[in-house]
Amino acid sequence: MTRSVVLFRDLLIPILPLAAFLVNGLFGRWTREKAHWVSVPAVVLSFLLSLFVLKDVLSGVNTYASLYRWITVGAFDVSVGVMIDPLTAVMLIVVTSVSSLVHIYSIGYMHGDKGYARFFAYLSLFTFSMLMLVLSNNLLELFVFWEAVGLCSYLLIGHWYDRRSAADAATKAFVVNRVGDFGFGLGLLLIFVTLGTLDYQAVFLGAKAATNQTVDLLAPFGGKLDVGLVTLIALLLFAGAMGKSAQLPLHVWLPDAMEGPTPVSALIHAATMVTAGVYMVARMHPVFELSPSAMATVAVVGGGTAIFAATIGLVQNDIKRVVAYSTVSQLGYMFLACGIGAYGIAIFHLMTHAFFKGLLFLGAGSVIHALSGEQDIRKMGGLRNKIPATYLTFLIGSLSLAGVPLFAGFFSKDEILTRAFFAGDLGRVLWGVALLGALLTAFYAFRLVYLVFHGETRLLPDAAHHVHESPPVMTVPLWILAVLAVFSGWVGIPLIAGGDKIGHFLEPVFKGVAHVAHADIRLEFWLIAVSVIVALLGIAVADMFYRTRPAMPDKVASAWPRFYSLLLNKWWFDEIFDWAIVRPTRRISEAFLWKVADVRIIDAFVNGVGSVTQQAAASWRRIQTGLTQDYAMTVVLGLLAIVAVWLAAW
Amino acid sequence: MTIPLSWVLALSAVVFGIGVIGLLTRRNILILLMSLELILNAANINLVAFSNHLHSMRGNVIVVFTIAVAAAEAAVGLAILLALFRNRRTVNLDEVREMKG
Amino acid sequence: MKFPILSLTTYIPLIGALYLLFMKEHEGMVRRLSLAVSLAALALSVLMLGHFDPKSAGFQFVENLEWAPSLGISYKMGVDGISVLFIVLTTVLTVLCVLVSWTQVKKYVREFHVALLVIESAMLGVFSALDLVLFYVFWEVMLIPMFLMIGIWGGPNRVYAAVKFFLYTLAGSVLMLIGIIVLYVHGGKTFDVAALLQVKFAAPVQFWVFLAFFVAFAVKVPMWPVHTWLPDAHTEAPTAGSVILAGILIKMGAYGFLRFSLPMFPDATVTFAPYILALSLVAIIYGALVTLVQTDLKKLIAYSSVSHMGFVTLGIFALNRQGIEGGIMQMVNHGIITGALFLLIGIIYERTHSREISAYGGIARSVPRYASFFVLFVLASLGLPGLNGFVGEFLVLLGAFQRDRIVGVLAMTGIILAAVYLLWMTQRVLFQEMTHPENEKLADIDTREFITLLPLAVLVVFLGVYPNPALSVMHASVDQMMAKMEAHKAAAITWAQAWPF
Amino acid sequence: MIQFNAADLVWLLPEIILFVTASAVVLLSVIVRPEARSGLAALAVIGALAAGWAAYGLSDGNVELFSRMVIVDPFATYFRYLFVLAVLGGVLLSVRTLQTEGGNRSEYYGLMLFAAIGMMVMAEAGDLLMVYIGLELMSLSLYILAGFYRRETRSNEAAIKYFILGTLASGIFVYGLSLLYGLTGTTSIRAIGEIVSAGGLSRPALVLALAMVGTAFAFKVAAVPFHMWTPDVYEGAPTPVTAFMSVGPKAAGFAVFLRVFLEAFPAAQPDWNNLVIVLSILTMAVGNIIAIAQTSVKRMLAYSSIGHAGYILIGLVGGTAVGAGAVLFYLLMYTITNLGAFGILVVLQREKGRVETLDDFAGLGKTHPAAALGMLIFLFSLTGIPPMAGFFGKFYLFTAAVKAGYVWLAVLGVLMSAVSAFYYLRVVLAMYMQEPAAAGAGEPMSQPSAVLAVTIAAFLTVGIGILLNPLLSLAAASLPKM
Repeated sequence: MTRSVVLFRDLLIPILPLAAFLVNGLFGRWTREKAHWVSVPAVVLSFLLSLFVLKDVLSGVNTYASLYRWITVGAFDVSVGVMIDPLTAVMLIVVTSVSSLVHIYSIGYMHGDKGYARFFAYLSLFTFSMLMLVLSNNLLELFVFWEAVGLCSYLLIGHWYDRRSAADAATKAFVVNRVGDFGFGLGLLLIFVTLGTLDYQAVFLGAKAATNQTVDLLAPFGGKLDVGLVTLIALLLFAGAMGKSAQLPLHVWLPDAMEGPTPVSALIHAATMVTAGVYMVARMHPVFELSPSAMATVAVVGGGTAIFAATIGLVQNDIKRVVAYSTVSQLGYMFLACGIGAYGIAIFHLMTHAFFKGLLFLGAGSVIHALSGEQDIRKMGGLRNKIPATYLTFLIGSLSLAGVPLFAGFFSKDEILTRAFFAGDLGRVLWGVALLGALLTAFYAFRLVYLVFHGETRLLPDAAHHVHESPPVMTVPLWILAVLAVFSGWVGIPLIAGGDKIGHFLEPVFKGVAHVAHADIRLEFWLIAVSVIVALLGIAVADMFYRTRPAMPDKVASAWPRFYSLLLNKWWFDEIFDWAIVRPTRRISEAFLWKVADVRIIDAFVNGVGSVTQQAAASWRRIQTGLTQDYAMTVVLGLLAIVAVWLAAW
Repeated sequence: MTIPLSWVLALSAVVFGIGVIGLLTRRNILILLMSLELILNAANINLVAFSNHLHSMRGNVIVVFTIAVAAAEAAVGLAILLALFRNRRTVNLDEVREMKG
Repeated sequence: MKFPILSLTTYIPLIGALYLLFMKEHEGMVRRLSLAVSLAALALSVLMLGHFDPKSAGFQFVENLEWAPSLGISYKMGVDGISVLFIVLTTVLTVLCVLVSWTQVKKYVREFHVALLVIESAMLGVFSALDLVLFYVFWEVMLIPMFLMIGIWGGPNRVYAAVKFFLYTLAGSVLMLIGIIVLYVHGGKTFDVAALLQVKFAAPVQFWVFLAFFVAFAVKVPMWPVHTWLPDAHTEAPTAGSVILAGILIKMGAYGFLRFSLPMFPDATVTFAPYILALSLVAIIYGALVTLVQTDLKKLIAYSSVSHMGFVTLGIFALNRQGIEGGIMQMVNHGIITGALFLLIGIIYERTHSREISAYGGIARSVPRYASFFVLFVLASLGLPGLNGFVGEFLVLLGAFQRDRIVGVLAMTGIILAAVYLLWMTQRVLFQEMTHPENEKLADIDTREFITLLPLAVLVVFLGVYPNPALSVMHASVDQMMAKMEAHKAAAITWAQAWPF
Repeated sequence: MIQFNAADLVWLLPEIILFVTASAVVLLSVIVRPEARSGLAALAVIGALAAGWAAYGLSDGNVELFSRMVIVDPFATYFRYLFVLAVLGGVLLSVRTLQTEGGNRSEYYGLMLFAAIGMMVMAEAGDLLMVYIGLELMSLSLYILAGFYRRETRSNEAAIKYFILGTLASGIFVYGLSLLYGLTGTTSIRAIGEIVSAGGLSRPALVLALAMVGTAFAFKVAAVPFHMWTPDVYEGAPTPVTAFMSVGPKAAGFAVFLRVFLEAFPAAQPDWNNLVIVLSILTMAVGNIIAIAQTSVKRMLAYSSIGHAGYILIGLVGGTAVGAGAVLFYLLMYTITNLGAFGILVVLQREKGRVETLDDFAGLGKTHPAAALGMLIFLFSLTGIPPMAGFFGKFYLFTAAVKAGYVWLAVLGVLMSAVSAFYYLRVVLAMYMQEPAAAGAGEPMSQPSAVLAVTIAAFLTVGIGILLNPLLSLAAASLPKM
């Protein structure tokens, strides 16, 4: 097929969901219950087309085209374009596949919801924005769709807008994303100002040339703090990634985002949108490569977030929030991989994570659906035989999350651990942290499984007999995801069947990356063994805590009460932010800026001028006594004054 | 013996002074009218003195005009005073202060 | 263009107003006639835009008649890349104002439409006048009808707001009158803008006349700290008044900077640029913070205008192509968005007669179409990429960042604050629980209101997705101005130069 | 000696026509029955128009009569037009009000015409004596007109105050005249100018004499410190008389100022220039600020006319030709607008009560929209807001000031007009933004002639922009020979 037909086919991928959004959005009143007949086919078709793209990319055909000039002002010339290379292909597959499954799942989950058409419209809009984000060929276009997905997450979190908590969560999500975008925007400006362009290739070349340039941060304040230009750019871009991918400290919005419907959590807050940050870091790896300190920061923040989120995940009692914190933690792992230069592995983990985390969320959704809205795991239990399909798929997902061998999670997470081990002494520290994280992950994964599915039911009697298995429209996607949660890992098996296929597939994209030499097979084998043992240990402890001796968790909790409450309250981050930022700004602007500055100072001055003249008028008016002789007096005195003044011979 | 010019000017200045002070201090409007006349006549003295001093008739011509004008003013002044008196039953200027401020 | 399109566009509303004034009072006819006249003006302005040649930098459609040669005053009209967009914006918003006032204005309908049309004429005149006196006449003519509009058809505290608006603007602009006269005296005894643009004014003249113009324009923009008239005027003005005020009137100040201050006084501009940038930053952040805590919807949007206009002046005085074109785009976009927001508030006010945010809550359920428009314009206002708010804002930030990094960083915080106050307001109005049961029965927007909002929605999306046609209109003129600035190698004026005595 | 030949009398045709008409009116008023007396008003109007036409006929004249006692030049012609306009306005506004208020003695119109003659004489005077005669003729007629409502105490009070202070001023003038005569031996303005500029005269005596001479005009123009009479007299006098009084004498005063100080004393200009600046600032300040405290619109307009005298004085500063042109042009704008403003007060007069205070204006926009619109136009013209006439007047004045190098004075003038907006606005507020007073005091009387005068004034005020050029060039052309 000719070039333009291929391009048109590639463009169809994002356009179809856009068309679905327009149909459902504008004519939502008519499509109403049948809205899914518009958006599901669109996204499934996009998935098929992205398979074609994968075939093209496999045969080495990358495309790079610009569609139309968006903004041209003097030297600033940005156009909307498309770029497809192996990284894009992988992302396309992941996004379209998970999105299709979530669309199908939503038919069942959102059945009977009064905003049904609106929900599917926003899902299609999200899919369009995410696809364009992945397809864009310059940084500004990336930024545009970066904020577009932020918008969709705002709309979808706030889907049940009449609930105060959902509306709050939506606003919080958008604002925290905007804080991240503040950094991202500044990065864009800095890039354009110093390198003169925003196009990927040109930026990479420009960055290579500008490695020695430094930026004096404290110049305007007279101080002297030279920071490498490229490092500064990398850090600013990473700030954006931190906001979008909910890394410490900008993670606060993701757990609250669970207020949205579960399919949304699965699609946006597990599989696709939150991984946009990882994609961006991977895409901009040439810039990150040039600045070791930036790489170190990414790795440390990733590692920190991984362990931090895992600790909170241990004690959460809301099924969705446990999975949410696990997402934050896994994202930490991906950034850790990027930080140590293993971008391919990070993308591999991103893919596998998308599948098994999507599965866990949809599974949790199915549980909630079964218990008609109940989300607190302390009120669940013993659902094993009541909803067997959900149980089995959820179990597969948990195994994959915990990193049990043969499941997808194991391969990708294990690869990250081994690469970390060989990445210098910082790598070794991070390896230790990651290992501890893996232990905690395994623990909370199975804590969930045991509390929800095993043991005797803590359900209220009438709720108990209502429990019913989800309809096939929900369980089929679960099964598909379960399959993917297992076999997607095999793509990356390092040793057998010609080495890790995804690594080779992504090789051309990350060719510039310094390749870490593998010491020797024996050491590597030991590393794999250690991570397997850690995973099994985690499961065993969870089994001991929650199945064999149920009293154990309370005893442990009461042993370190303050530590337990610390974790339960998410290390008080929300409260700190509220106390440090939200409340003071409101108090300052309310009490000082508005009431005092605006009203009491400026307006007082303005009204003051008015009243001063009025007082002058009132006092001067009294000179006019009404007595003719006073007037005559002023005439005479006036004359004398004039003569005197005139004589003073100016 | 001719009276030096300066003396006549002094006289006119004194008459002018009396007129102005009379105007400013006295309450009775009639007296005020008289003081106004005094002011005008002070000017006439001056004019005649200068006209004689400069040996030109211009000064005297002006005096004729001023006297005519003075007469007219007196008539108008008294008419207004009459109207005021008919309404207010007073000629005291201090009571005429309805409008002020 | 054969016939004098600019004068025609400017005076059609005036003629319509005069005819309305002397026509016998019949409400239906008055509204229809007013709509017809404003539509005619719109058609003419679009026709002119069609014939506008973006390549040529100089003034187009120039009309030049002698008005008072003994004083060097000529009746000169013309338009260039900088002002053409504002003319179209004026006519568009005025048509929408007529539409929105269809049911809202009940008393003195005739006088209302007369005032509205006279204001339109004045605004069109300001943007197309090329003679300083003519510019000043139109600048001041707008004061009287606007004062009456706020004072008569306004809200509860309208009298104070009207007087404050009148005196504030008058005090500012009278100094400009003196500036104009000093220019006349030092610029070769003429008020013709084109001629004055060629004159190289001495340092003291530039310094002081720039200040005189600055006072008038700063009050109009409004720049911090002379902005306190805006919240009062906006809250008390009727919907149409607020739309005109926010949409166009405050743009005349910034337009003045572009038309007069920058080209005529390059040295003074360079001298004062840092201070104005500082003031703009304060306006952005101060405006945003104060907006955060407003409880009155209209006052909230008014203070947000102070913040958004801070971006405009920031862009203009960044003194580079991106900044200036960003500033102009931000003006046009802000006019569309804030105009739409005020239309929305007017529509809901017509139903609930309350502007307090607390009176609302969860109304998205009862008025879904209204809610979707509301969200669209709020997103455009907070600068969501893909909608028109972003284009102007990003270019301004780019320009500011190029000029001074710290200024860029501080201004960038504006986008966070904008998101905070706008989304927080949207949440308290549209989402959350339905606190007031009577909001249950709110009627959604009818076709007339839909027609009023639709063009603005289309513009918001179109200018966001494909802004280049609008940007290309101003390239030539802005490049010419920038070239002139660079050629002049503007140097800052020291105090000694400014005060030679 | 003063040469006199009858042929020269033709140049004084306008004054003669007015004189004849005035005398006829006064005489006929005794004979004619009271009801038909308003017919005499028509006669007065015709006389005034005839005089105007005659002045137009002689407009190209530039001749000095009776050895420079009287100068009929474009300057004088311009003022002739102005005074005809003023007297027309005065007469038209008074037709109906006289019948109801103070008894219909028609010598009222005669007095107005005599006052007009006096003003014309002042404008044409080349000699201080002629100035004095014109001044007295005008003043005396106005003293009587001010007290025309004999039964009203306020009118009496106005008359007596005006009389006493006016006569004091002219007394000082005559005394100054005598001193000047003593010093220079002549009363011809140009001759005095030459002698003074030749120098050699004792400075204190000269300054005293000139100051005394200047007092009368400063008094008539109501410049501070001689302004005290204006508020009380304007408020007390019948409104049509106030209208006439606020325009005519002020213009005449400035005419003499221009004639004496620009034509005769160009050399001495730096001397009295600073004095004029001080006077101008004081007058603007006093006029505009005290007006804010007023509750009666009529009294407020009185203070506003003081303020306008301050603005006009700015034109005199620097003694430039442009300044003089600006003064002339501004006087025309001021005359039209002030006649209109007071005219509105007359038009709104009801059988029983007069409309004067701010509360009377409440809700006028609703009850009498046309009158309210008229008042709005006049008030904004007085403020100096375009497109009204006042703006162009002030604009010309401030241009003159800036050209003369007094930028700061122009700035002050501009700020003062901004302050003036405060009290003009209050009237507009009352009219449009307040509810009408509960007891509507009945419909105003139908006054066709007054309404006609006000409508013409309104159209002129708004439409001045169109015929701006002819008026500007007329003002610039009719300057006194520098």
